[in-house]
Amino acid sequence: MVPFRLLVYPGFLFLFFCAMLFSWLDRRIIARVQGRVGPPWYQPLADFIKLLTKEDVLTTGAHALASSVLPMVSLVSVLTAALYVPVAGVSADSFDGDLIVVLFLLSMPALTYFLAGWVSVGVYSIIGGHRSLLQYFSYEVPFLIALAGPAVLSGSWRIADIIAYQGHTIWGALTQPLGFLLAVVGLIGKLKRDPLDIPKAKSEVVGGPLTEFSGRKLALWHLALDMQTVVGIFLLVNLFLGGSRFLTGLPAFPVFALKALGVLLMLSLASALYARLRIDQLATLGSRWLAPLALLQVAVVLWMRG
Amino acid sequence: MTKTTVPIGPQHPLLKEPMSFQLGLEGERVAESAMRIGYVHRGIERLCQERSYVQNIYLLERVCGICSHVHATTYSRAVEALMGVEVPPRGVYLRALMCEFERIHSHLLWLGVIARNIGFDTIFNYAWRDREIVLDIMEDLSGGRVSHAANTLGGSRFDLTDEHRDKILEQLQIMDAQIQLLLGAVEHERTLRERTRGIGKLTLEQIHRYCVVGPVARASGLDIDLRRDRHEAPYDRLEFAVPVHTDGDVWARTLVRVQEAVESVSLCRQILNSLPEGPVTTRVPRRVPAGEAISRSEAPRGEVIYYVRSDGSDKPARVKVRTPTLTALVTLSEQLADVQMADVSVVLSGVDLCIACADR
Amino acid sequence: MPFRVRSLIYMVPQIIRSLRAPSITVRFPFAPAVIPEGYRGVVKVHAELCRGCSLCVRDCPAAALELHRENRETYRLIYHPERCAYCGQCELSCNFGAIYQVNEISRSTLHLSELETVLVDRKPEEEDSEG
Amino acid sequence: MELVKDVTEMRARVLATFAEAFPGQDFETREIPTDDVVITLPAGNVVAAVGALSEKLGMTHLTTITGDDMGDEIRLLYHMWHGCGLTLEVKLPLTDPRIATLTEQIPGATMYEREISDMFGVVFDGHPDLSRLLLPDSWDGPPPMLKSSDGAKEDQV
Repeated sequence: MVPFRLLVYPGFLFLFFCAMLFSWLDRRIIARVQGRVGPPWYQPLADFIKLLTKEDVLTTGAHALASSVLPMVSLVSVLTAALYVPVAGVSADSFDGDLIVVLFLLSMPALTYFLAGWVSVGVYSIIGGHRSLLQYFSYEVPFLIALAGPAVLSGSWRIADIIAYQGHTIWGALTQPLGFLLAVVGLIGKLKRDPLDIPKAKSEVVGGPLTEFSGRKLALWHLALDMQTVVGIFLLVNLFLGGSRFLTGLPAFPVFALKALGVLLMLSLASALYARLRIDQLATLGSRWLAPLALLQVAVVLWMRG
Repeated sequence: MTKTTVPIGPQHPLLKEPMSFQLGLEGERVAESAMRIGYVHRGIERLCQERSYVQNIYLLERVCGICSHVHATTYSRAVEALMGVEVPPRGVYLRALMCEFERIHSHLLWLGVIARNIGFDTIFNYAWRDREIVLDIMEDLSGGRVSHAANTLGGSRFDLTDEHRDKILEQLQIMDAQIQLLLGAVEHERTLRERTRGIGKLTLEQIHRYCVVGPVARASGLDIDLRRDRHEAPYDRLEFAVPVHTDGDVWARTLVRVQEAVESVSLCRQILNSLPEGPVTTRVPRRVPAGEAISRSEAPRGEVIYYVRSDGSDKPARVKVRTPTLTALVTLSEQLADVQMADVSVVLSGVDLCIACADR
Repeated sequence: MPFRVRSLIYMVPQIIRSLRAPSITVRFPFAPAVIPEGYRGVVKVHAELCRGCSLCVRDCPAAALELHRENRETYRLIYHPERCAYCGQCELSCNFGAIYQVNEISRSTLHLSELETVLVDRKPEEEDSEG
Repeated sequence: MELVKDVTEMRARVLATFAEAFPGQDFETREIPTDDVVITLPAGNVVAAVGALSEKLGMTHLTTITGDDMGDEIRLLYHMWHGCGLTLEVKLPLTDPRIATLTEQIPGATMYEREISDMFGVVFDGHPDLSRLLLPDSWDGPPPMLKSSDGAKEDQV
């Protein structure tokens, strides 16, 4: 049972499938909003396979070992985090305090992203790396505080317990609407999606830290980012939208899938709605609005618990 | 703090045409900048001396890919002045009609480019989608989407029937609604405003010093528009406003351009409704008498000037082209001083760089 | 800076509207490409009207037309689509209405030389039969 | 900004200004289409003339500078605009053409002067940076717009 959960559902294969599906849906939604058609369903998979077959170029002066290890570290930490995030109530493993481990593992990709810029020596990579670190400090604090809300309310740092708590009360998004919104904003920052794609803004720093990567390594980076999207969305669904519970009697998986697609829709619309922020604007936004509001939300939660 | 040198160009996702910037960065702040152009210098002025007057129309149309018609028109006007030929009124109106379509097309294209550069793909797609309407009209009129070849010495190459005119008026109706949408977004959308406000500021005094023309000058409060100031046909009989703002930043330039596009839609409508009857061309002599002429017009990016000297043969002795982009390039080093790396893209797209124009 | 909710959600009605509108992308290879009627495409000639006066050759800005003349009756007018700027000046220059443009685009080939088209191949006996 | 309405007025005003600035000098003038007055000046007078124009008439808009190789001399045309056109014409010798720079009065002239120095080999004395503008840095032929030059060599295209 355990190898099946690790490798197939809700493990690697399922995540891979979701990563491709979500990336396609995301592109499709944005395209429709902008009056375009968007790519066919096999596009993300085709992109992935194409990148795997491309030549792997290493720039002069780049650290060979580090640049091949970093994308793997990023991917592995996302996959490890995925073990503890239940999909429709099923997770590969669970223990008391797994939320903290998941949060820690989900911030690993940001650090590897920064290091990727650092080891590949290009000017754009280094600037992009600096930016990703600055961005990390802006979104991570409000994101963590916002995610602490449901945990404090249910009195447990175990994701399964938080889902169960919402099951016999109501959704976290209804008790903490502000916290949910902040968590979505934080997730956008974490995934470096429009409008917070500051570290990889094409018109400013070409490709950011990944400018000098190509071939298999780039494919792994993209896969890690797509999987991070999936895990992040699943996490929000579990913590704020009550996991797979909706009305009693409805099957778990479709409900969970619908909620996940709902969060994805929010992310896609946000990237279609806004222009990219500047790094100092994001820092101001983070410290002046996001972090205080997140603290306010936690204070309200504490008051609610009495 | 250590300084990093960041190359922007000759090839960079930000630039649609090759030019090169070396930015000296202190952290994210631009401390110094050096510019180099000339990567697409094609020697058009020299080539003009080796081609006949007729052939030059098509060559000069290729100075710029976006405002091609206005170049050909300005050149034709200079040559017609040398020949002493007067273009029939219908021809003048049709030339102006094409110029105004081109202005809408150019400004929408620019809005798309700057939206893309600040990561606002929705506006980019909307602007380019709406620009397609104008391109279709122009293709329908002249047979070409970008190189219209709509000019000939002595008048216009295309003519309009009444039903054709009604069809265009219908399309302009759609265009009007779409442009209002974009104008609303520029005026009210918050992230777009935050990214462009206070960036690339030029004062009126700097505009005067660097002889800047066009929308960049009008966004800094210099009320200059050759269409109005030269009292030339047909603009002296049409009603239009010249949008002027005083902020001098990229946001003001955005507003000026989109408002100008709105004015141009109204101008197109007026031209179509008051089109005089008669022929569109007049016969011109094959030889051009010796002499010199200067012709100016307001291109989408500002004043275009042609100096043509003839020595009596069938080829011009000298054709000088001054494109508006060249004036804006000088101001870039001042605009780039002390901005953030992230704003370089906004500054560069804010002046509406047409590098092929500047290089010729 | 004052906080206004409208400025943050300004684009929402617009994108909902465009979600409902049809997409404007043309699926090119699968949908027919519509070339408008007035499109200036490749150059053709009414061979019987051509007098071989070479006005079109002289005015062509891209040197896409060539006239090889052996004597008054024998000449060939050759067209190079790869050089053509599709400006239509030849049509304007022709005094006999012989040369014209159609709304077709030039086909693609593997070798440039295959594009070369003989527009007029006039020989004396043809002239006789017509006259 | 008060604009001059027509060419005759422009000619009268400019000549009055010049009579004040350069007493006792005669200037050859001609009108060319469309709306332009050409006034021929000695090469040494351009800077002073532009200074007088901006001081007395408020004309600061230099549209461009045209270089023109006439075969026996190089002509520089300073095109200005203030409601209607004004062109200051200067003649320079073909060998060692030199003229004082305008960049102090009008910083916008920088690009135009660099272009002329590229294309015609004219040296602008006092220009802050007369480096290559349009030509490649490796260009070693004669200035390409001169009649004596036969354009770029094959490997420089």
